[in-house]
Amino acid sequence: MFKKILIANRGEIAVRVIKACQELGITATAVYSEADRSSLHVQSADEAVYVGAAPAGESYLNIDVIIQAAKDTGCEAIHPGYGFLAENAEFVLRCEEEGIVFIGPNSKAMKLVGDKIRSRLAMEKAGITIIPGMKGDLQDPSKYISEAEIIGYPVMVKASAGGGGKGMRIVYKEADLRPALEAGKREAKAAFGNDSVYLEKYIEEPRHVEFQVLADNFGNTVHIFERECSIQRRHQKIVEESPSVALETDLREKMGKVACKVIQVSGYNNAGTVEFLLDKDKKFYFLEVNARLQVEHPVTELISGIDLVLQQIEIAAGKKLAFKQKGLQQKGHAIECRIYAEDPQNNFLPSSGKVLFLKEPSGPGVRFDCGIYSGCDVPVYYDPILAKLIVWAENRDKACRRMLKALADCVVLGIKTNIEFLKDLIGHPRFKEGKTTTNFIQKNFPDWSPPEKPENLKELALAAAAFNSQKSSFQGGGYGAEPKEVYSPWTKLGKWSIGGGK
Amino acid sequence: MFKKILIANRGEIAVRVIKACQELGITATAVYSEADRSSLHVQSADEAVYVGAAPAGESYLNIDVIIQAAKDTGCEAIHPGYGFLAENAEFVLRCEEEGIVFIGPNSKAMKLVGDKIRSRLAMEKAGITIIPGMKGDLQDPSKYISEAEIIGYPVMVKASAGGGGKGMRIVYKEADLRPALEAGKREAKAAFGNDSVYLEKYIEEPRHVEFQVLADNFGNTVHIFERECSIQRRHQKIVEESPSVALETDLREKMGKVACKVIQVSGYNNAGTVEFLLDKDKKFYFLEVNARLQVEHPVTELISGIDLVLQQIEIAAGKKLAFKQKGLQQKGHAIECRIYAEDPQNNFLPSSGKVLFLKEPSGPGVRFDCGIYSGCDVPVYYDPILAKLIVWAENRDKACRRMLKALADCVVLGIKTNIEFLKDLIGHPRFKEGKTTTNFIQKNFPDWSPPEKPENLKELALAAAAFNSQKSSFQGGGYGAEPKEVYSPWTKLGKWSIGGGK
Amino acid sequence: MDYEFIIDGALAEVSLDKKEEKFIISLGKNSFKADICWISENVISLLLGGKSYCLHLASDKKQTHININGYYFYIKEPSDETLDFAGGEQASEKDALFIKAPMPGKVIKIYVKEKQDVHKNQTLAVVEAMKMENEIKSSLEGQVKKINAAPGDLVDPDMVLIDLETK
Amino acid sequence: MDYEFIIDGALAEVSLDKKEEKFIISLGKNSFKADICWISENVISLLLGGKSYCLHLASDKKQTHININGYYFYIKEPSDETLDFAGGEQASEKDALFIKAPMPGKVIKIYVKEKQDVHKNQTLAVVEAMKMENEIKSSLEGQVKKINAAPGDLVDPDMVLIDLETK
Repeated sequence: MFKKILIANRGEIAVRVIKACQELGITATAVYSEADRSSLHVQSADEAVYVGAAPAGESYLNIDVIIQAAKDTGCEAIHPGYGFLAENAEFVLRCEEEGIVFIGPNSKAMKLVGDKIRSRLAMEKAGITIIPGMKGDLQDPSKYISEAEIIGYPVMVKASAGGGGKGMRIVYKEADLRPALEAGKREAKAAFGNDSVYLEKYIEEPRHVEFQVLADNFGNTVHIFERECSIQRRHQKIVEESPSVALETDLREKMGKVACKVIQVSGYNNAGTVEFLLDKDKKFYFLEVNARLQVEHPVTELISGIDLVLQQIEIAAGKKLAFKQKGLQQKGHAIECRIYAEDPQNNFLPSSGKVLFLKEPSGPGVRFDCGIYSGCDVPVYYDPILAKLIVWAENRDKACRRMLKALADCVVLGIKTNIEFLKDLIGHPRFKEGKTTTNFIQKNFPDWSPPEKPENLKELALAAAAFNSQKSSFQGGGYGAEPKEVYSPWTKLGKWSIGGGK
Repeated sequence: MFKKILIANRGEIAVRVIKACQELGITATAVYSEADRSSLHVQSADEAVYVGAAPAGESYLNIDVIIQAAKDTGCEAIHPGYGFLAENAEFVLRCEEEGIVFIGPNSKAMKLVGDKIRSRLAMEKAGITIIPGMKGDLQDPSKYISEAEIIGYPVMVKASAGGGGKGMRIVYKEADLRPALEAGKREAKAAFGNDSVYLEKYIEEPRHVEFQVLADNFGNTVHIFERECSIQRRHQKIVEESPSVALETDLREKMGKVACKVIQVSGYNNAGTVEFLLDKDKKFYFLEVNARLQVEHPVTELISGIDLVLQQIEIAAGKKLAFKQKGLQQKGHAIECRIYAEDPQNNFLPSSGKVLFLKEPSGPGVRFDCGIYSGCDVPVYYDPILAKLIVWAENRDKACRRMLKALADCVVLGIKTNIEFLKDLIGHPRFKEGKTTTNFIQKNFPDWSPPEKPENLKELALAAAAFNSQKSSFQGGGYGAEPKEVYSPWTKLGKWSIGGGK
Repeated sequence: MDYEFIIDGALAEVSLDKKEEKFIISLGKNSFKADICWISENVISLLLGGKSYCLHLASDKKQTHININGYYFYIKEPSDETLDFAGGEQASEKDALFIKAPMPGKVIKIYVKEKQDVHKNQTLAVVEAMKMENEIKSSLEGQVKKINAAPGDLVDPDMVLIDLETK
Repeated sequence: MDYEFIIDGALAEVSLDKKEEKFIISLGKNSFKADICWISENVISLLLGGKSYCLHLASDKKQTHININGYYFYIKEPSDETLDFAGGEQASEKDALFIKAPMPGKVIKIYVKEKQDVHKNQTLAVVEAMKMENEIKSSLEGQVKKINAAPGDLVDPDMVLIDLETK
């Protein structure tokens, strides 16, 4: 087993991986940019290395600096989290060259699945159903126009190098294609350092169903069932769950087998996710492989009892999978909600700034993977994901109730978040019925505004503001102490003496 | 289903039950004594009723006041938690008379299992092996002496009315019997309002293994496997786990069947626990039935996926059990550590006062059932349990690692706790080997003192005290703001005008 | 004690009186007796007619943020600026001439030049924050008077990126 | 800046100097350069030679409570009282004459009367806290001088319950 691992990421996923390392007795080395000195992942880690200025390109995306940090601190392996360098084949290759274990797939498989066009070709050849899409060269803009003609509108512009909705655009007519390509390329460049994009047929009202897969270095491959991630806004997943209400045992087995085949065809090892679109007639199309730990991995952990980060580390350390497909079980129901720093009332635009107060939800069956704390700054530079709220319960109905209670218990003051929106979403009758297709939000929340607030609560809010003012007055404008507080923790201890005398 | 439930308890268990009610959409009504106005359970509840002065006898143990509170607020049911009135047959009878559903067993079963002597007789008659012990009358002190002769020393003094180690004494010779009886009676009176005690044979170095049982109102009984609770100090459980390392499948099935039989013989319904002693030769003896939700119930919830509080409420509401014995499964390994307000360096004496700071542990597989918060007061009047830390992992070894990490992540400043002791305990080689008998602490920690602190951390602690002093100086003795804090949340908003003018 | 606040864009009055360890809260015709306990700097426990409310609150320069039972409220102190909005239409038309970023972020592209004519809904600039690009459009027909930002600049929602003028 | 503290019953000196945004911490011969960040009122993040430490701290009237990596430290300011203990044996024998409760709690029983002779290890009183009874024993032979508490009283560890005198 490794003695020391560098975590090349920030936020909640860095904290999650750091905890996993520490449980295993592995020293966890964090990296941080100028904007992140006071971030939670730096506090959680055993070691921390400064890697550059705030923009990701100068720190978290800077391969040379990350590699140097690993070498300087004697890390034997690097866990990339998701985003940043997680799916950068060049980085994986560099790790291989430097003799540092990359906790993820080998560079060859990464390169193949990372190139959406090559991987689609490989899958087609292996007899796996894919969505009709372009296969040709990517340089000439005019070629996109003719490809779109062949595929038939609507088409989707997608980034070759990454996922997460970055760089995606739906185009309904030729006139909109060029601006969509430009914007997509720009976003792709910013997110993945690679501006290549491609086109595919846009399937309307499908479900997004993906399979979690583990493959060790000895050719053993298992899938750990599906996650349904149909609830998306701007092609960004918001809510994920397992099991999917759309899958019967037979279809699950069939799709799981195809997912394992995709992984084997790709020569892929470590943890990965095979994404499918499932249409109304329950036909499924291979979309792509996400060659990383997914944001939504906890959903799978809760229904299977398998710790995916632990598995990633053990596989990377050369261990064989300790279980077989038959031994795996999907139990109960898990749902994840992503808590984003965004303002649903201001067109879901990002909301950065100071978190004045955070109350973390907790309780039986509640997990909160969190990257923030009361008083922290949310910088403008990085992904708006603040935390993930994941619940498990015996069945979907109970999981929904648990999620609603946990969302109400999760309080973030100071910046805007999507928590109120999520409450409306999980509480929506169509969600309860499982009518979750990828256009769910567009259809059911075309123009969301916060629910009418009960008048009595509004009155209490005003009373609270008055108490607050009153308190300030009593305290002469300084920090208020509770009425019960007899002594201030800040007034005591440690007299100083000038000049070094005793 | 009920619309409103009164929770006749305080602390972490009240918070746990309140959350369960709220998830079900049931209004949760808390009760609070004079010492508990600012306690967490009052904040968590939907309603709160003042029930009297701080001493439990004048509030939480006052049957009339609790019943009146339920009637005044229109509660259809009362959940008693553990301790206080949870196993008081008189209270259960009163609820039945008043037409309030008691969420627990019926009064007849409660009376039977609550009377350790009658229940032992009933079990003996039903062919269930019990520990040799007294059967006779309890009034005359001299009878205890002759009973002890018959049983043979060492004998154990136990409270007839309750559990949790309250009123328990081991007596090795006749001379010590009378003082032990007196002390036992006093403690039993204080804890349960009933001073009757009895004697039984003291079995040395056994394991304490108990079975969780659920029985609905239609005669259906299932057990949800065992918990091993051998790690005790002063007959008070500290660490509990499931599965027990001492049980093989055959023995588990056998004991589980006996546990169900005990419940059926007793005419018991709702959730209960059947306690056994397991000796070195794997012979097991029925000890008693705990007619309540146990402190350690989360251990069972984590390995089985069954929410016991939810089951309690559904059974009390007249629902049939939704599962059968065959459908239940014990998965992975769960361990619970009880966080007590006590000072291990001051003979484990209770430690009350103000919690200056609390950091709750969290992460995958970590559950923290907590009754305190940063700034709360821990009163001298009630049980010293502050919180319970429960972890789940794929196997016992991983669960131990996870527990060690979570204990290190759990910070309580201001009052003393047993956290450091628990870390030493879980990390002890004999614990890892599963050599957990009830004398584990006596044997392995006869005289515990905190581990040697690393010299470099001591230096950092001194540095921290210096930073703290420096900060106070900068701030002129007031509350310190972080260097980054530009504005105080207390200086703004709400000018007041005297005399009601605009 | 009387207080005035702005909530949901409207002025509201609250008055607090202390009576036998409890507070009388008066809002217009309504009046409640509340048992109030400050739990910490950011948490108030309030018992009101048997009901228990847990209020979370925090203030920054602009407002007090309050959460009750999962609902969010934003309360400001009345000030000259906030009272200004009573001016109505004129103010909002005037505002449309000052093009600001919708959120803090980095300017990616400026599509227009000074003196250039712009039509309604024309994209003027792109600002990126948290890896999301957002187009800033003109809400009226006019001409670019002045450009105050360049690609690469970090901007705040208070900063005017582009000054327009009506023709 | 120099500071003096009592840790583990011993006097220790620390000195802090600021240099290029970092702190130089000096303890005796040892000296470290640390990057310090106050995370909140109770949390300090400290980077020291590449290692990351998260320090939790809080102070009450008596001491500062500090937790680092799960270890607890209690640090006091030097005072006349704390320096007194250097007096040694005499002080501790004197202390034995003042019988105090080991923890805050309620007096359940007083077993002795004024003027009564007591022997070493004799149980003098029982104090209960959090449902645990604790016997208070004499650590010397002597006589009861004065009894300051009665059953039912709530007592603090600072309060003298019984004054003894040596014979």
